[in-house]
Amino acid sequence: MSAETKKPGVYLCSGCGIGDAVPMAALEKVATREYKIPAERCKTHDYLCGEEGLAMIRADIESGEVNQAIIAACSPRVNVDKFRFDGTQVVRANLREQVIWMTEPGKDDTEMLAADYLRMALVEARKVGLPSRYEGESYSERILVVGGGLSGLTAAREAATMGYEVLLIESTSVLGGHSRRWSKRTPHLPPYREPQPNDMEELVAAVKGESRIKVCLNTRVTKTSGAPTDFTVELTQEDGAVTEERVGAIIMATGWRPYDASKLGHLGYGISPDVVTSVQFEEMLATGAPKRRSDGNAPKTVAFLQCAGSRDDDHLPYCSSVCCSASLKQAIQIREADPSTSVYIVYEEMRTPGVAEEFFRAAQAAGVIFIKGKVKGVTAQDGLTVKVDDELLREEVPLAGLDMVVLATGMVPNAVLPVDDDGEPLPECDINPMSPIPVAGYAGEQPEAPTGQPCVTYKGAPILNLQYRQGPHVPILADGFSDSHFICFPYETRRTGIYTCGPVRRPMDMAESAEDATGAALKAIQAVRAISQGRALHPRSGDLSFPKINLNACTKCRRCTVECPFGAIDETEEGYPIVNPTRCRRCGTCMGACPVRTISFDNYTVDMMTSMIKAVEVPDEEEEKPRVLILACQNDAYPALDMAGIARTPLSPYVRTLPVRCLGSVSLLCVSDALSSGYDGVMLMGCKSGDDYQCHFVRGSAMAQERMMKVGETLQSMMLEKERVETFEIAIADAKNLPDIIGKFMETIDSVGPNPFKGM
Amino acid sequence: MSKVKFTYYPGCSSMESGKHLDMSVRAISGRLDIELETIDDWNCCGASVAHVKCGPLATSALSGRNLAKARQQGTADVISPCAACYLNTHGVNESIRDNPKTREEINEALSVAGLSYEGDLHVRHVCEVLVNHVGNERIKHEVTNPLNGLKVAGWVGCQTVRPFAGTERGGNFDTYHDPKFLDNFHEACGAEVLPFEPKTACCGGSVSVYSPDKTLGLMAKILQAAEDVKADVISTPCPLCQVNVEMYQDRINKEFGTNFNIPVVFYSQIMAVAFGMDVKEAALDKHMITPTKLIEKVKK
Amino acid sequence: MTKPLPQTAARKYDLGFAQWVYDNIEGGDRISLCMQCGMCSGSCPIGDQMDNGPRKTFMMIRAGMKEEVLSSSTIWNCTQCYNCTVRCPRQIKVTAVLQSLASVAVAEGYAPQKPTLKFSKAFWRSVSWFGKTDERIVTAIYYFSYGLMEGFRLAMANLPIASRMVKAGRMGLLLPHRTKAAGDLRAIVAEAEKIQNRKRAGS
Amino acid sequence: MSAAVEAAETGYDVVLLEAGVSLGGRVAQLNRYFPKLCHPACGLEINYQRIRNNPKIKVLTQTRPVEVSGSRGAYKVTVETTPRYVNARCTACGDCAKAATTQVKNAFNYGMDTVPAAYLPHPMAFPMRYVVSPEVIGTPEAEAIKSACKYGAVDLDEKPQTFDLHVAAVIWATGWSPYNAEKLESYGYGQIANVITNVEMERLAADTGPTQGRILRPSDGQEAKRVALIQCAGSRDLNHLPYCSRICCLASLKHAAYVREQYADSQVDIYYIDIRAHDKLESFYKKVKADPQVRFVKSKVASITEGDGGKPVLHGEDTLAREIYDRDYDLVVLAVGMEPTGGLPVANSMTDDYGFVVPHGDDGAIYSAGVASGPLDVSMSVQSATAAALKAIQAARGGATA
Repeated sequence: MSAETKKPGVYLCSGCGIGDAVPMAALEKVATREYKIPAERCKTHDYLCGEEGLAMIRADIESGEVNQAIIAACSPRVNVDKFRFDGTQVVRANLREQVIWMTEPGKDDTEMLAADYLRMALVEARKVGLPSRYEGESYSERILVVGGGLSGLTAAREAATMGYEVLLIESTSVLGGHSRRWSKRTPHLPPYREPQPNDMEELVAAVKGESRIKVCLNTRVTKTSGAPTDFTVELTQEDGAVTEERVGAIIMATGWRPYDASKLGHLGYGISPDVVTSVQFEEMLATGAPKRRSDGNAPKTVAFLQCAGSRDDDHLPYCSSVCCSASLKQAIQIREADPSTSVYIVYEEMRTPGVAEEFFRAAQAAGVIFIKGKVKGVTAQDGLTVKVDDELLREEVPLAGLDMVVLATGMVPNAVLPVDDDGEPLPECDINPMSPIPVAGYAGEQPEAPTGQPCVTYKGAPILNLQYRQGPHVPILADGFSDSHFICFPYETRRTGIYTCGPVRRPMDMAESAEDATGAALKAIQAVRAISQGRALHPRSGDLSFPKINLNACTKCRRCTVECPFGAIDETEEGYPIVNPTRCRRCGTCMGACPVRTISFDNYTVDMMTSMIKAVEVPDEEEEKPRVLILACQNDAYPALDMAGIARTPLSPYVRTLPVRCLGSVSLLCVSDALSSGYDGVMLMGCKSGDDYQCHFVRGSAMAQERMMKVGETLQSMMLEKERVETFEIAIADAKNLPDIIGKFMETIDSVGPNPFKGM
Repeated sequence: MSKVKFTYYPGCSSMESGKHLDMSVRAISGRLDIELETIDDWNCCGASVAHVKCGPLATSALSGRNLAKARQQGTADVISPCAACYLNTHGVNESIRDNPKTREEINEALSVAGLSYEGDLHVRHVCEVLVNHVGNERIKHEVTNPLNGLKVAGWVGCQTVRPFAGTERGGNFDTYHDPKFLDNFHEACGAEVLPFEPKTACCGGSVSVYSPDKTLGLMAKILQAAEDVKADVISTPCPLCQVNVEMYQDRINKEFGTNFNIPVVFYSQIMAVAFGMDVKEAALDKHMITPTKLIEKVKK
Repeated sequence: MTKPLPQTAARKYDLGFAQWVYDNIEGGDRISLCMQCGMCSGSCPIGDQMDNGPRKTFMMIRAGMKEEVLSSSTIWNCTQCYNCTVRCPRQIKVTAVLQSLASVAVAEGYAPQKPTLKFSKAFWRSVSWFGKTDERIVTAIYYFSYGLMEGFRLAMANLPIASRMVKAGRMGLLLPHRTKAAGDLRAIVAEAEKIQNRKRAGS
Repeated sequence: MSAAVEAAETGYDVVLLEAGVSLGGRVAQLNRYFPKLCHPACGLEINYQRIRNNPKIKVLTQTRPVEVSGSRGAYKVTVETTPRYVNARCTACGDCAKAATTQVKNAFNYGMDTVPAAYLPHPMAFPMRYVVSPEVIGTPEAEAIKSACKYGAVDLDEKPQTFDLHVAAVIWATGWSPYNAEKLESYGYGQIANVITNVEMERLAADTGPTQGRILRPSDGQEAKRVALIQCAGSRDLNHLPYCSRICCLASLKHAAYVREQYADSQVDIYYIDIRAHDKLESFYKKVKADPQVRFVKSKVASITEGDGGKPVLHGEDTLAREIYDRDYDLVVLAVGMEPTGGLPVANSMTDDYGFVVPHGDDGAIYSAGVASGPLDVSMSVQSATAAALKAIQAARGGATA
């Protein structure tokens, strides 16, 4: 829709007290006089969201008089459904929450604020385009599942049940992974008390019998190129044969491996063949009654040592979650097989969360003895002896005469392929889980920072070997797991169309892995469906716009390719950026990064933003009415401002807020344009950055902060004070703090004085 | 309401230290249409320490004999006003009923006296009967002498409610920590019910009898709480609680430098007075610390 | 059948004692469920006067510490308030367990000169003579069980109480009340003890 | 909400029933999440937007199912609505609230403060629509509220309605309620003012809560600097909730952080049986533990009494020190567990002994998600919701059962 064919209609709502606080006639004049909207297409209604008001708008649209509706009423966050007119572009001006609910009614300043928001909307309407969807050549809806363990098999079966073709890759010669070797599984069905039969054989059979699933054994993915709905994966078989397959989405279910027991010498591994890991013990249980490796006799006294390698700064800093239940299961099994066997579990914290508590009680009832304490050592004297500091008896006791010791070793995620040589690249964890918690202060001396490995890193080759500018690995977060960083969105991934599930994401048991895999299958299906319709995935679900680069103006600075948090932009051999629109999540970080504004979306451009900024009328210096621009993240800071309005929190009428997709999409030009057009200051409000970042586009606010560090030079060249531009981390819950934050900034602006560019 | 017969097990304390409980319970029961038929030639239930010397079976045999005698008199529910007696008798009754081995062994012992018992009686505490069978409305109905202005600290103690009050087999008549039945009784009698935090605090039970040094502090706390709320009387359903806290007050005063002189009475005595009975009927002359304020309320 | 109490174990965490307790003690079957939360010991009105308290006692049982358990003060100081029993999150009959352990301790000769035991013996004298507990006799026997002089001292200490009780009409000076068939009762109890001993011995 | 948006974004029509007045559930009442200490409002906003922008989701608040019949692919769900007394004409202008004179308990803040009888459930409420409290219906005040509305949105004659929905599959995502702390008699909740629950602590720490986010003693508004957090208040207890509620340990670690963030000289004691900081959440435990002003006491508190100055006094046994303690605090927070929402029209065969909905072993299309299915944290709940969404759309598609 070009500017010529646009027929904007302006609809002003005087309801909810807007008409009482602001002269509507003055607003109408802004539209009709300043922006030349024909008077018959500028209407005021006292209940615009009511049936009558909506009917009025609909009538204009149906008559063909209007094809773009500018609604100057409440916040764009509300009444979305009511102001939705199919095929008609809607632009909103927030006169309620962010004008009349936070400023004094009837004042000139209030009127000016309302008028400016209307101007911004009018300019937005003029500049905004109707996004046309990205059209690929063809879309593959086939789903690649990497890993043939419980998680992978479940994901494959669930996706196939939905009618999708699945390609299942397993690096070994059998399906079923670790789980298939379990003699029994921990209970996940009521009454949660007994070890349950292992139903892996059925799952394997179901997958084998499913015609939509193609299984490749002894196969690894050696290269992944392309983008969602059009990935090309290179598969290499054990014998070296290489094939290529096309898939639409990828589920990485590569599972876990037990922690290397040879590092657990302090727990006696290696001193006797009768000190075994829980995985080894499980294999014994699966093939019959456990036997001592030393003499083939059935053990009469067995001790399980929990947290063998887990929760240990020298080994795995995290809790492997499943080991407590796994040991309970094994202990119950031995007691059941031979009630005269003495079984001990030495633990520090018994972690049987949820209904697994029932299983803990079952093990206790079965006569397993629980000893809380730290293991001080394991020796091969008097049979085997475990020395424990029994914290509940408060004495050190030797647990002597043991026939077997089982080390409950932890889970190591297969987020990388373990390799022997040191030549492989070392992936870095993105998140330091030990970043400190905010504390008001200490009564005494400040303690040392908590110990612990800030980041676990594993040497290893990439699993998918992504041919992305951002590197071959699926990003690895805290503790070496390929997890989501978001509590609310466990499938929020940094590589669009690629989902991890099962223990590669977080230590989890069989039941949870199956559930997780089912969820991942849904996300993969969702991805191929949405992408083949040109729609964006979470969090801007449904967005049709995508970045377009005018290569004629490109300087090959590579900022867009480097900064794209999703690895959506690759480079040509000549160094030009190539956008993979189906990898893109539409945050606009590339647009914000580009120094020469060659990147734009149909409905979101630097030009649109700067034009909206400049649409604001900046009063002369003499009027002593400063203007501050707030660039507010659409998801947190902008709603926070709304919340302040809903709570009727008074805020300065001198601020003008422009919502942005993400602070990462803010070009430095927005800031310099604002200052050169007379704004006295610019506040950039984004989400929390750092290890506990909350930006759903990963580094949006961090990028903004970095860029604003550099804005100093620009300001200097403009002879402006650096205090005029500041970034803030604002959450929705900060609504209450906004008066204080904005008030302080206004004071700073007062103290540095008016912008000398005013009126120039 | 027509009269309902119960087989009554008074327990040993009714003979001496807890006479006034027995007397007042008998007095009020008549007015509440409860007929008490005492177990003929009853014996001790084993109380709280018997098992230590002779073990569980011999102890159980004591109650076994009582129950066997009671059963000979009919199928009426067996009730006891004494918490310890109730606990023992109830417990033994249940194990005879539910545990075939115990039933067999006890009957083997009983057979030497030509007795037998199969566990088909129901053993109840008098308070539970007052709550579930009689009800507060009925109690209120009998009040002819409302005890307006009498400040009562209701002290339930332990065994009247624990461990059975909150269970189906205990009649589900109240809770363990903050039961309401005793306050409700007092309220029905027109007395002023005081908030009393140690409502279910322990007086030391039988430990107080043989090692009071360990438990005087417990009793002192209970007395202090009663003094803090300015109680005219402490009222309890438990004979051991009553005797301990009444009898040790002098010694507590000596050890803790306090000056307690707080009468401890039974709820049944309060009811008796509220029902218009005299000092003798309410057995108010049986106290080491005279409950003056309660006696003042007696209808002249 | 019940097994005799096992010999003291040579090493910690020998399960012989624990298993015996689980099988032979009233409420013992749930001891293995103890999760060492401390609710019982914390709920005890005289918990601060117990050497181990019930919670640690349960751990000691599981650690096979027979000697220490049966000679501890914990099992003798239970006031039977049942707070622990009704609050135990694992529904262990704590009170019953402590009582039963005390009788085991007596039977096994671990309980010399314990006040509870003396009291219990005095109690049994009264019961077997008269069929009822006569508080005067129980008290007297109990006090004199400490020896003649000590008995006098203890009795004198309580003399004011006794005289006030007499005055209050709650302690008679006459002969004790008697269960008429006290002989029957003695026979029943004797028979029960016989059965008990048979059980203890038989395996 | 998660199950609904995931199914709808995969292209299926969803009816989302909510018994309360706003979407968002317990999460909307949380101040922050562990371990990131981020605000749930952020994810809530995203999900609200996903729903607003997706015409495939039909939201019905104050609506609960009373009967489910039929079979996989063809269920009839009979639902009942309760009146809000405010219809869709509401603009959320707030004039009705100004006309209300009665104050009613604020359910959003667990009754710790009050709101006018015409109120917005909370600032982020979805739908953004006022509610008239049933307490004032039939009074002149209600009429005044009605006439204050310029948009004819107040409808005092609204009646409960019953109607049927026809669906292919049902997902129970009915969540939980905090265990009734009054049942923990010896803890004195409801009698000792300064003994509160963990869910109340969330509101106390929240800016939109009764104290505007300051952690103050309910009895006198003094700063609560000595704070005890009591774990397993009801959970892991055969007399109450036999299962472990999973989230309470971590929520209490978070509460310790709330207190420590506000007061430099604060002391927080956490009374616990086992600290269940499972998987990667271990690091959160480590970080809180490193603060010398947060102490961990392995003890299930036996009882709480009220000491001088309204200070709650904890009694119990420190099991590692083998020590009986009586310690007083400014504020005690009971980490009460999660109890599944009861009264659902679900066959007994589909629930476990505790009331969690655990369908298994049949070929129906009834599923459960989140805490309705077991004690889960937020992340696991969303994970289970996503899985349930797939199972449900498989039924809608007419796919195989399994």
